[in-house]
Amino acid sequence: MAAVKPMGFSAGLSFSEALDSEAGLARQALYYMQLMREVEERIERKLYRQGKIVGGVYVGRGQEAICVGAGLAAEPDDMLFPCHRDLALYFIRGVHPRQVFAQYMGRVGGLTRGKDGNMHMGDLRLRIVAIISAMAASVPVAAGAAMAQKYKGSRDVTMVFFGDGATSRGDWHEGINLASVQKAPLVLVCNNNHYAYSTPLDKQMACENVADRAPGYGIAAEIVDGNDVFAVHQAARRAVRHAREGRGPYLIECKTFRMTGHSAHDPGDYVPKHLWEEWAQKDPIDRVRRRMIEEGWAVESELDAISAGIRRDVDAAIEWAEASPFPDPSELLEHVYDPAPRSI
Amino acid sequence: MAAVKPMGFSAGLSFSEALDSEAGLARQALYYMQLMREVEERIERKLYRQGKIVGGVYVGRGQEAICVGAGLAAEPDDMLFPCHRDLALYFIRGVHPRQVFAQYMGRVGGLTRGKDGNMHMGDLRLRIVAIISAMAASVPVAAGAAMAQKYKGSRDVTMVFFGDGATSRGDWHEGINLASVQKAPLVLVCNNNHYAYSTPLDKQMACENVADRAPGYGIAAEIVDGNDVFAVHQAARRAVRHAREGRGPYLIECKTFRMTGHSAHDPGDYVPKHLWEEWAQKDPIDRVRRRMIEEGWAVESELDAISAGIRRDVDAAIEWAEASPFPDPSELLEHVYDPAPRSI
Amino acid sequence: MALTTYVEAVRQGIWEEMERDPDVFLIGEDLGVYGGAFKVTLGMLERFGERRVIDTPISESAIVGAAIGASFMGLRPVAEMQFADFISCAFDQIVNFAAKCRYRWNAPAPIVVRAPSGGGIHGGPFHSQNPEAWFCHTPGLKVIAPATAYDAKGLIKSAIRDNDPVIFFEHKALYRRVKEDLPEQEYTVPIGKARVFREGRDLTVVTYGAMVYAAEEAANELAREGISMEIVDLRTLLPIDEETILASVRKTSKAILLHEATLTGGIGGELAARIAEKAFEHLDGPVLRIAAPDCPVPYSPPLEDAFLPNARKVIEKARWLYHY
Amino acid sequence: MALTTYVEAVRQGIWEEMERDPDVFLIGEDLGVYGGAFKVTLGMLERFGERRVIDTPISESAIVGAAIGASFMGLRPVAEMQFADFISCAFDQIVNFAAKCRYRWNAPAPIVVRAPSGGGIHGGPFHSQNPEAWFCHTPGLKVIAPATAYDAKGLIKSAIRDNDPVIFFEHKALYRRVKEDLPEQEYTVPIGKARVFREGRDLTVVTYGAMVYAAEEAANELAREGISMEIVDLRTLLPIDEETILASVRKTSKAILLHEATLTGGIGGELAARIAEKAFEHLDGPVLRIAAPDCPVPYSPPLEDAFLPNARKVIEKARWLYHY
Ligand SMILES: Cc1ncc(C[n+]2csc(CCOP(=O)(O)OP(=O)(O)O)c2C)c(N)n1
Ligand SMILES: Cc1ncc(C[n+]2csc(CCOP(=O)(O)OP(=O)(O)O)c2C)c(N)n1
Ligand SMILES: [Mg+2]
Ligand SMILES: [Mg+2]
Repeated sequence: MAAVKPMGFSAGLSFSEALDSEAGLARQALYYMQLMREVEERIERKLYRQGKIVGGVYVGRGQEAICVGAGLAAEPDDMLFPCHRDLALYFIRGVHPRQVFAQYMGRVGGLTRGKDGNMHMGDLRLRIVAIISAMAASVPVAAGAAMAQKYKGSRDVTMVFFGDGATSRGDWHEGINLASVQKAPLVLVCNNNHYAYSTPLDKQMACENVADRAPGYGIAAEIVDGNDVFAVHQAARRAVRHAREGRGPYLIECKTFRMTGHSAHDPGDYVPKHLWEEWAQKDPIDRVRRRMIEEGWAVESELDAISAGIRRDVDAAIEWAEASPFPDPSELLEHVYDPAPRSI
Repeated sequence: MAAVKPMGFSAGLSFSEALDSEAGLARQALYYMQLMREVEERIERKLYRQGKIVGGVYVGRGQEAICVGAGLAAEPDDMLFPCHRDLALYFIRGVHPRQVFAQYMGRVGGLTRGKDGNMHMGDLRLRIVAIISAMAASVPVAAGAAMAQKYKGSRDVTMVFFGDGATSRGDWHEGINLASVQKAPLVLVCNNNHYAYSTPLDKQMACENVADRAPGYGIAAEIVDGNDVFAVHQAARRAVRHAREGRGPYLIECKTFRMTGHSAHDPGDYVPKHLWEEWAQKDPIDRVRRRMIEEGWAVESELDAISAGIRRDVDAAIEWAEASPFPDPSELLEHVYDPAPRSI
Repeated sequence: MALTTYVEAVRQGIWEEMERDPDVFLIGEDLGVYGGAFKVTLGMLERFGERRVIDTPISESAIVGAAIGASFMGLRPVAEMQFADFISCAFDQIVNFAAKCRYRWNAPAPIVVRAPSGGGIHGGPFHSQNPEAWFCHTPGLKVIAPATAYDAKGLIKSAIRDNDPVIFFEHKALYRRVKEDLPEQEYTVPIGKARVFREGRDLTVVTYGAMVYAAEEAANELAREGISMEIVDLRTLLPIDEETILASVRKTSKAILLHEATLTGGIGGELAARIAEKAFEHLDGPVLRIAAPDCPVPYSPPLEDAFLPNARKVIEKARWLYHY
Repeated sequence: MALTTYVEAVRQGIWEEMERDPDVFLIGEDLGVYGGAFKVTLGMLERFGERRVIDTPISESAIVGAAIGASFMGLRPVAEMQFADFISCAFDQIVNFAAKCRYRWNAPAPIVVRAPSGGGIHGGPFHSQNPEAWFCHTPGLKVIAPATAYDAKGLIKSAIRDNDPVIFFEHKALYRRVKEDLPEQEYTVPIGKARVFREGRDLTVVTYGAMVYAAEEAANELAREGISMEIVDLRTLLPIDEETILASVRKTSKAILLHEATLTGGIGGELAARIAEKAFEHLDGPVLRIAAPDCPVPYSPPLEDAFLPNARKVIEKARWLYHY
């Protein structure tokens, strides 16, 4: 599989290693996971508290392995449908952190020029569909994108991300069922972080795993450790291959934990303390880092340099975003409709 | 289990036998199945063609064992949510055939006084909820009724009917999932007649059985021969017991076949001929009748007399319905809102 | 020359677009072998194959959702709701997603959602509704409701070519009742343009869909009494062709808004508001509305007859307004 | 005496009804331990237990459907949509089922669906909408949108006791901004009655929800210029209290309809139509509407500020109309 061509925002990072080697994957994965964590920490713990973020803030802390592991298994022409804790997908597709900061701050430098906010962003040219706020509404849409890929006879696939909570929505059911009947090349990536907002799994579903629903749709599925970026990536590769081969949808359930409240205004104090502690041990970034050093793929100082590079990039990105202007009120009514309808 | 107290429209029929004996069940089941068949035949093959039916006509020919077998397993206080091929449920609850004819003809003698038509009827006093036209929309509503039964600490259960096609709707998924998480006493009866309108099963779902979806909700399920009223009834008894004992929802998938087009205006010519022929052999009424005679539970002349009684009852019912007036236009705006709001 | 029915006109329009553009495809329930509940897509499976005529499970939300997703990939999906009444099952996908994509992130969602609507067929509360007002209150959508076979064909073609999401209401009672001579050559009808269906001097009725014919019947009757009623057929309900409406009302000085949908919150209110603001100085009488009363669509004929607006009701109000 | 916020008023109203009637229960997402996204149900789990405070999966359609089913059994469900924007996911259950049950088969469905709505909190296109007009076009529903803490409490209590399905919009921007002295004793506010929020002579503004305060601010400013503006707060949007509206307009002869929802197809149209028909002879100027423009609710502050109607916009139009 060809490696995704990443941006490599930090000048110090080289992406020469292919994803096919574990060492190569580790490097890329660590980079994107760290970048995601750094950007989200700044947003949640700094900019939000400084009142610079316009709306709500939802982060994927502790879950970075999922979007990174899966996202790196997609090729540039594959369609991505991120959910609200999948920031790294944007970076993998070449969105610059400064655009993300500007997005959160409602500036024209954001992907939506201030029309929408925070993680509600997308760009069809990058083949990323903007989040649909209604949980699981993206699943039928992704099914349609996958059906279109098949319609056109392309070998592309579509990857859609969602949480455990989204699986209770009717759209989730309708979308997967349609995709399956149509044998559409759809990869379904569930981040099962055990909570939907304050609601624990046992109040959301009476089966043990989200993957237990796969047989009801006649689709392939597997369960992976969502905090292990290697495991997620390998599962995603299997899933992508399956979909690309025309064998229909494939569901990956990634077991993980949300290491924050639901959003920046939620302390998450309904979560039993011991769960925080247990899952803190499984931090996906620490794990990759440790493994890289153990395996001799990198030395500590090298990794520290990468982290430092990310921090510098992020500093600069924030500066750029803060300098990006707010949209002019005259833009308010732009793009409600096509300004120049196709001549008919 | 106490026998349901039926109306016995035909004077000639005695319901002294309890449902607990197979012979007793056979008698009651045969009666309701034949009554349903006779009423629907008159509607579809006579009155509709005579232009006396106001709207569309959907019948349950060949599927009568399902609503009869399951309906006879419910007690009078249990809630029923029929679907559009479950006419006998109304008879079991004491609705008179003349009310059904009047309903189809849009007369005031119908259950809805002409406000709604055909099988879209219900009566809360009889604990039958009117059909909701959007397929599967009844499932969350039935879940709520079952939750209320539990809320009140009663031992009642709710039984909801739907077809294979309905299982593709988001509401089906949401309703079962909620009922299961809430361990609500909900019995789900699926008539899998292999078609939704013109759409065969393999275009609706990629799993083999509707029941394959049950594990995804953590609910009990079984598959039965839907043309065998004894099998359906026993399954329904198990389901009702399960629900009454507080063990949550129970799904019964009844394999059957729609022995008509989707509705009276659909010849159903998309159905391969051999399927009609195969399933005609399995007619649920013939089967009970044959068994009763074989087992010596009844002699032919006795059964013929019952059939004749039904025909007479139905003749009279049609006459009554045709004499029932159309609603007066002055009723148009009645019952949009509560005319006498509870004083507050 | 053979007359073309309204239903056949829609069918021809879709057919021609399918021939013209390989990216146009159909998605919905029972479209293929069965040809759709109203036979609008009859024969299309044979001509265009399963790839382009997709029969789905009963999943309105997924039908619309998938259409949106496919539209992002450059396809031109034409989705069918079996009855307009079931569009409420796909409501979120339409109003919260399709309508906002272009605005939010500059992603056009050029889908068409076809919805057979309207009463007069004894369909009862679940098979007779006219839900267009919900969508007219949803910026980002276009809403169409043709009254004639000519417009039905020309507008479905424009809808398929349009770069924004279009909700296309086809009135069931017109499907086989309306028959017209259609041009041999290809044509389209522009979205967003109303049409003066009948010229008149004394008062204006603004309407659309099946009610155009109620207005016409009334106009014929009124003409005998010397009352000359102009009829504006909106054709497109969103965006509203305010210009044509105001021009007519400024000319006649009197306005009646007529629709089959229920009164309160219906499109008549929107039109009345625009007239009461922008043609205020020209008004020689109250702005009147004629619509179904505020209740579900009843099943039984005497109730449905009482429910539906008709020529008689138009004549009464028009007479009153004429003499005002 | 301590002032009560709008959010606390809703909470008190629900609490009192839960105490009064054991058949009242709550169903929705994150109501229990978390107390609801806006903390309206805080403490209710502790007081009333899991049986009566039901946290559900993310299933808006099932929440409303289950509420309807429970209402058939004699219960009084109060369902919460986490944001009004997600009510579109439950749309079919509300408009096609709940609204029609009484009419179709005489089965009342006394549910309350609470929906925190409105902008001004930088929520963007998915967390700021005012979808009330859709429901006002649905006979069989009642629709409520209180502006004051007093009304919020009194109306939620009436809604819970009402025998018809009620959609209850709570304006998020008012939750913590509005604070009032509330009576010690129990009270309810009748559904279907508007209120003259401020008396005036020269023109009438009919509005509701957060816009009542924009109107008030404008009225204060205009008063300094000698323009006396009456403000009618609808409180209930369906059924509409036509009498109070018409009485005010007949008195002042000039009407402005003001709402935060987008213009086209909004409730302003309905009100304008009623005024243009029934107070026509009393009008001394065009009927004006002030509403958000026809686009999704944007996120970035300069855009949202430009989007939302406000006192300044009211002042401008009111001045113009006054001098008309
Ligand atoms: C249809 C709908 N209802 C409610 C919400 C509000 N909401 C936003 S995120 C969320 C929880 C989502 O849980 P899950 O899918 O598990 O994702 P997670 O946040 O845990 O990653 C809720 C209830 C929503 N966005 N959409
Ligand atoms: C949401 C919705 N979409 C479409 C329809 C139109 N419709 C009525 S019955 C039917 C087929 C139902 O199939 P199934 O559930 O298998 O029941 P069956 O008729 O086979 O008993 C369809 C598509 C509907 N009633 N509701
Ligand atoms: Mg989760
Ligand atoms: Mg079926």
